[in-house]
Amino acid sequence: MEALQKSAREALENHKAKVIIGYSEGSGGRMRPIFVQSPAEAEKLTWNDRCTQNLAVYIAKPEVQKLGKPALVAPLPVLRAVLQLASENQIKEGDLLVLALSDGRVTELSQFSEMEEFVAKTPTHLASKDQEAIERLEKMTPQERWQYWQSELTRCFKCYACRAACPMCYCSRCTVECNQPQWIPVPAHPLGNWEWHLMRAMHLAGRCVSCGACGDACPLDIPIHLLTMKVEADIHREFGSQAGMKVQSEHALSSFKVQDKENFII
Amino acid sequence: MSEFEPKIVAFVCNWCTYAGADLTGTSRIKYAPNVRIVRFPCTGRIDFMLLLKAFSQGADGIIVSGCHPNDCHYTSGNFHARRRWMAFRNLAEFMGIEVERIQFSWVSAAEGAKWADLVNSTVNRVRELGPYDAYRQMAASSWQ
Amino acid sequence: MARIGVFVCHCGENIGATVDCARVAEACRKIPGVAHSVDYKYMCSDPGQTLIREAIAQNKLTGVVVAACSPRMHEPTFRRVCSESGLNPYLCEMANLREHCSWVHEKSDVTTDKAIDLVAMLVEKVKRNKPLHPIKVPVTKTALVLGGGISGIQAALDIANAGHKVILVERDPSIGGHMSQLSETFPTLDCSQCILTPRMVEVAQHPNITLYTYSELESLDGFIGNFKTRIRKKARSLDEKLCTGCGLCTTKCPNKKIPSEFNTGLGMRTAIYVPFPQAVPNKPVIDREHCTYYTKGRCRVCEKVCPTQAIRFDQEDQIVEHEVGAVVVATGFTVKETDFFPEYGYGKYKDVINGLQFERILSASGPTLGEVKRPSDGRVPETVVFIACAGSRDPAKGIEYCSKICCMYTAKHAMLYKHKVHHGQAYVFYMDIRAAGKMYDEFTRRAIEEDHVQYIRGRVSRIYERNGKLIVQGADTLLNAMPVEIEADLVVLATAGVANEGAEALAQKLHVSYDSHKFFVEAHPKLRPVETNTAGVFLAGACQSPKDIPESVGQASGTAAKVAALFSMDELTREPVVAVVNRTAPPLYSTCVGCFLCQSACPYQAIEREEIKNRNGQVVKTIAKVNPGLCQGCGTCVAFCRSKSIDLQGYTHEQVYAEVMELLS
Amino acid sequence: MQKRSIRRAQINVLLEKLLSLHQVIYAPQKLGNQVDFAPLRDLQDLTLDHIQTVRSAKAALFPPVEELLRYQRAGVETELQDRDLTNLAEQVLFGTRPCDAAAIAPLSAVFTTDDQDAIFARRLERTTVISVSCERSDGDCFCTSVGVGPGDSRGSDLLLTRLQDDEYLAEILTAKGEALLQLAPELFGPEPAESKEAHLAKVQKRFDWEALHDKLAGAFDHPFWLRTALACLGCGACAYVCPVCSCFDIQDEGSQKKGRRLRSWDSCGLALFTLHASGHNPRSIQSQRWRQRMMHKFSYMPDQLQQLGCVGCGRCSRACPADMNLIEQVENFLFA
Amino acid sequence: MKMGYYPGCSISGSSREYGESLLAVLRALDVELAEVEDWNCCGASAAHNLNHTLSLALPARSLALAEQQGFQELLVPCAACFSRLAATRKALMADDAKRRQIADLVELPMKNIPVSINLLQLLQRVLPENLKEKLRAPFDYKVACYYGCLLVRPAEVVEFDREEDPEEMDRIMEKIGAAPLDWAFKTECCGAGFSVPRTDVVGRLCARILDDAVSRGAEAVIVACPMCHSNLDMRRQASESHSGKKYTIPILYVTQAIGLALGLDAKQLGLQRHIVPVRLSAGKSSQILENAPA
Repeated sequence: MEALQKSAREALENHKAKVIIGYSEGSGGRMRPIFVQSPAEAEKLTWNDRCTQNLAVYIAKPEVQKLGKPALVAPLPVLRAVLQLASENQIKEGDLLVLALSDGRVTELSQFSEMEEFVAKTPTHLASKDQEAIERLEKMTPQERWQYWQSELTRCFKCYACRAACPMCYCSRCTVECNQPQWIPVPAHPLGNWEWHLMRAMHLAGRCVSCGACGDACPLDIPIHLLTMKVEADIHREFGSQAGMKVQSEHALSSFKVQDKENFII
Repeated sequence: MSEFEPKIVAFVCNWCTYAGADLTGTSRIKYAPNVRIVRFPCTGRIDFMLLLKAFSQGADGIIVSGCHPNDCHYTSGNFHARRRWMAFRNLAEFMGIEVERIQFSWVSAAEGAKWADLVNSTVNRVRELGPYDAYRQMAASSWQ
Repeated sequence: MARIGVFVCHCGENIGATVDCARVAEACRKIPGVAHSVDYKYMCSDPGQTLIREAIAQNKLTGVVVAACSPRMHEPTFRRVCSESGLNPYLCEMANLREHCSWVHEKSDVTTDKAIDLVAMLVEKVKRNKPLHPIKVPVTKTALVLGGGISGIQAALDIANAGHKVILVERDPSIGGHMSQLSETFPTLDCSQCILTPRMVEVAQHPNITLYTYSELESLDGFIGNFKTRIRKKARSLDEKLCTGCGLCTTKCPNKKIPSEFNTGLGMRTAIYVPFPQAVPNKPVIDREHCTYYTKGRCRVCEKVCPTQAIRFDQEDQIVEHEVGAVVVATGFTVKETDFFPEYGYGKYKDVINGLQFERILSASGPTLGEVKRPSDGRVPETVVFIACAGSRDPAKGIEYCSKICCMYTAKHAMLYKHKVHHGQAYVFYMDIRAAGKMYDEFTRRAIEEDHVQYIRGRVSRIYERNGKLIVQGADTLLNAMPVEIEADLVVLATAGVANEGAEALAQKLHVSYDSHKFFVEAHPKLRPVETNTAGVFLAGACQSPKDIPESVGQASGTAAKVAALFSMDELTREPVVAVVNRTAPPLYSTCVGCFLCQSACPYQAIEREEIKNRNGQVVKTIAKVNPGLCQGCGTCVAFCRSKSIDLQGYTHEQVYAEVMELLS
Repeated sequence: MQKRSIRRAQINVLLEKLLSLHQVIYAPQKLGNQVDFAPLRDLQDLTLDHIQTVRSAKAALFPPVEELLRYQRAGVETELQDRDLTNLAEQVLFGTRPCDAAAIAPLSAVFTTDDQDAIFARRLERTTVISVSCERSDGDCFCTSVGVGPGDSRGSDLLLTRLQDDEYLAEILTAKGEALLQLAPELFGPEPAESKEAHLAKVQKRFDWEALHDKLAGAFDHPFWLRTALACLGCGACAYVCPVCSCFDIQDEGSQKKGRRLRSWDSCGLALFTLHASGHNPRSIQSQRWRQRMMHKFSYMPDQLQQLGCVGCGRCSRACPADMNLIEQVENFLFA
Repeated sequence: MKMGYYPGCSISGSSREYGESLLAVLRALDVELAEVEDWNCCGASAAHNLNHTLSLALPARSLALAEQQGFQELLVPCAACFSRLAATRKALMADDAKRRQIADLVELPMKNIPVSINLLQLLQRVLPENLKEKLRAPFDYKVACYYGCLLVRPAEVVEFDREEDPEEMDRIMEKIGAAPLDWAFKTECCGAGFSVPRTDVVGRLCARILDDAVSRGAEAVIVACPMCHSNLDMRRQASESHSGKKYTIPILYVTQAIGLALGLDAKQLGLQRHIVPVRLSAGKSSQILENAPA
């Protein structure tokens, strides 16, 4: 904690960053993203297991951009999101600084290559509860899975907190907002919810850094993060690529190998 | 009550499967009339959302077909499509969609007979599976 | 409000006998937006076309659906009809009632219902069609010809003689190809070199032809009329301008035991070599793999003896770039080696050779100077067995096709052998004698009847060596599959003609399709035999499938005519089925967020970056932009774009969405 | 108004009776780790041991998706069919907190001022509200700051307040409440001696809403908004859990053959909400949308509808993925 | 995990010496085998001519038993049995419906059918790199390796070695110090099942094989198939009466040759059971190797 505050203070004092985007203790036991602009405020920064928001989501926000060069307090998923955003041309080298967190240590990273090295040596497996949840669903019969997701997704009221919390959902126009044609029904009825969540997962295929922020953001506790995590895990298994590991990487779905598996095609 | 006749929508590429289906016609090979072909330039153009739309509109089965690997008129559209299908199919399966109602295939312009077989086998399989009531009910419940 | 016209064609009985066309027309009349719907016997006939023209004028139609045969057949016809009637041709679509409906289903209400669905679907599409205008692109009037065999030579000469520039690229040190290796040619038995060499010289001297030998295609980008090509000139290790072709170096080179490629390994060459005496250009190359200087670091004899100091050991590969408007692919073929045949000894018997090797044995300039001697011991073979269809037409060997040239050259081989070894006995094992061609059948008859070559209809199951003889075991199917065993001195396998090494990689560089045997695929087997599916890339000769000389030359000239026709225009028009990135009002400018993941999905490198600047000239956004000249309209980017910011003209989101929704509503 | 008592077990009997009359009962139930309103099928599922449900009960009056009309093509004509209001079920909202019940007034004001929304009005007419006073509160509750209280009876037809272990005070507040009593008078006991005040949650007053209202009037261009909305992600979670938020979108669904018009929830927090067809967005950044939310609730609604747009339930604070706590926001604003 | 062992009927009868030598050699090489319990006839030579389903069901039962007994691989030394078992596995693994049908028929579940390997495949794997060091004496003879028709064919089933001119047995012979010959009849037909009904045919075919081997100087023909052995050894008289020549060349199983080189006892290797006497012993050039165990 002190190390984090110290790094943040130094970054501001040495003008390496204008704002530190980090976590602070919020209300009701919740964590709150904060935007530290003066060294004195750095003492509010903290870091614990409850910090589930993916702070990379703020990079694209115009108001935040106006504050100047940010330094992101970055547990692994945030760091991976940064790299994935870079690979999708959303940020450039030098646009931001990262205060990477691991094992209670804080590492200041400014070059993408440093971030790549950092990510490469940190394990990227899913949280065991998510892994178990996916496996439990995989073991179900298709009918049970259908029932499960029907009952979960029917509850959705389409507040789009999942989209808002996801650093990779940075489109200026989401498909759900296209109305010529209206691909996805706008109302939160079963079909509209189903198509929205399926589409969201597909659009994150090969791009999801598996941070779980979408599921945590859901006010109704719908485990939608399992969808994107599952797609991402499948892609990793089938095609070998993983989102948010390298800036110069071929995106899983816009590249291919001639020998890709095709056992489902006759 | 008449026997269930599945509705099948086929999304096919222009250069191989559409032409292959043309050859089926030229060869006068008969197949089940349950299928409706939607023509695309390339399997690479086929949006997975269209598959969902087809199910939501009451399709009981879907065929997606294009050029064999390395035969794509556009060199690699089918390779991209193949990855997209793989991801889509896995996700759909994970969400409990009856993926056996979706048949992915490669049918070349020379495979008129394969096209007929593909349609017939898909129609037969979907006929055995019965109407896709689960999906239809979801769509219908959105209309209450 | 749309005013769509529906025109249902009976195609005589073809559609009319199975589909109730009147009911289709009637049903379509009820579709909202359909202003006119009729059926007619033959829509593609003159009266049928007139019917459409009049309806467009009278009903002020805004779109047309012709429900007839496959659009792959008559779409151009009906689009032209619309165009002549003042309707943009891209406002016309075809519903495929023949190939996809009447021909594949029985006559029934269900079939007619399907026909109605197919038309209704296209009506919904055409309502959303937008007028499109062909794209015009300029033409660079220089042709790139790949391959300096007879096909490439012919194509290059024809194009050059039509007044256009040609760049001819040959992988080997000399042009000439397989034809330069042949002895005599069927059916006239004139000497191959004698008729080829003048053409080779003509190429070298033609003012319109730039010749790159010992060179390979590095890359080809761009599109018809506007290709950019990079050619790798492999290092010859000598200064071609200084070299006079005196040949002193090749005689002095101490490394003389390298199997000669030109002589199919039956003769030897030096490390610095000219592949054959009539080579064009007549300038040697150093084979760095075998040259003592390159392998051991000393020698340099050639450098010492060269009177013009032309040797350049430190020469490096050079990349030259050219802009060309058309590409002729004439990279030829190769034949299977004898080691491909387990039953014939996996290549372990020296006296089992392939046809090309026998050509060299027969050739006056070959390793035996035209005397028929067998490779193992140089004896004149008394009994020679020729096996046709070695590999060809053999699904078990993975080669189902007929290699086409073998029947003729086998007859020639047997005939020439008999001419040279009068007392010798020639046997030919064959499956069928395929001698279709001018004077071809007469030729094979002559071999049988005048030269007494013994033809045995059957296959050879095994060859083994015994006491210096090759025991050829086979069966004569005309004698009730009676086993035949011949003690031969030499066996010549007419091995299958197969695609050249590297054909696959080349096809990928050129973006042309290839079949399962790696032969390049023409745009249409009958109607567009010299074009490929990549506009501006044409095929000549055996790279498409095995061909004999007359056919290769004919196709090469056909290709040249296509290129000349292309070059007769200063600009050409292209189908406007291309992708477009949307533009919206500020402050968004486009819904594209510039992730550029579409860039790697595009097979044509057609997606560029466009910087959007505000009035002060500051870059506010970088978005994707499709180069319509490069885009071929596959739409892979379209399905890939998450924000639906790219659309494909002719297959827009709105169009395909409407088709699907209509189909099931 | 009359006061009676009722025992916990008798409440269940009353609900059973209502269920047997085919009334739909929306009641708090445990769903996973959350407590939320849902149609009650089994009394076992019912829970009253919670501070606040995730969502408010407004969906019972203003559903997330509501069909307004249908159309069908007949020949060349198109037939329109208005929503059939005769088959809307009689429904009971049970277990609403006093703040939820208090929210019905501002919600109604939106739908019934000037023009009557027929569907909303009919739903309201067929709804009976049985609230349960709050015994506990948490740090997110601030009803007392906006003029509501943990035992407030506004908007309820019947208000239950727990006195002893299983004894409740039942305040019969309206004719609908009276009807409930008449449905099963035997279930109710006499008025208890004890008053409810001692049993209500103590909710600290955190701010003065009138001061807030007054300060907002001149605060449209205040730099505060930009600063405090930095963390706002721009989702609609706060609006969708809010008992008062009533913004909606109108969507047509269907083909040229048949279709329908739907009203569905929308939120001023979403960028699309104010996006013009031209591409211009008058609220181009999130702070403007956040300001709109505050302004609408605490300034525009009181001014135009004479209703405060907030009842202090604290749901928005609990639901916000970025922990934009409303009390803190207001306090900071008043301090700024 | 021990390797499964499917002996087949020949090894239990007419070719006992094959089984004996096999077990002796493998024991010497520390390779353990476990016989599949309750195995049955593979149906070779007859079943697939009569009834396709039967021809699959017969081997399938033994394979299913092997699967049930936990084997993942089976050594099938008889080339004919090997061919049937391998072909059955291939057919059933490629066709789910067929597999279900046959499973119903044999009343045993089949999911992951064990892979059958022939003797050459096993030896390729288990002969140690330093085999030469373990030899008591080199088997220093000129040998003609005779593979017969089924050991490496059909190629798509066996997927091992070159189908027309196989080499693995030759390599094994080299390892024990023999000099394998290049000869013409490695995979030529020996007459196989005609051994009994048409000895004249077998005689004619075997004579050709023996002729070629002898004329190239072979001192022994090496086989890995009981049928090949029977025809070349037991039907020697028929061969001789066909060609009018005398052949003294002995026919040895691969395992017998290896056994001799390893210094195993002739009796252990069943050499006494041959019709054509075997008068060979390892180390004829009297190089008994010092490093070898006695």
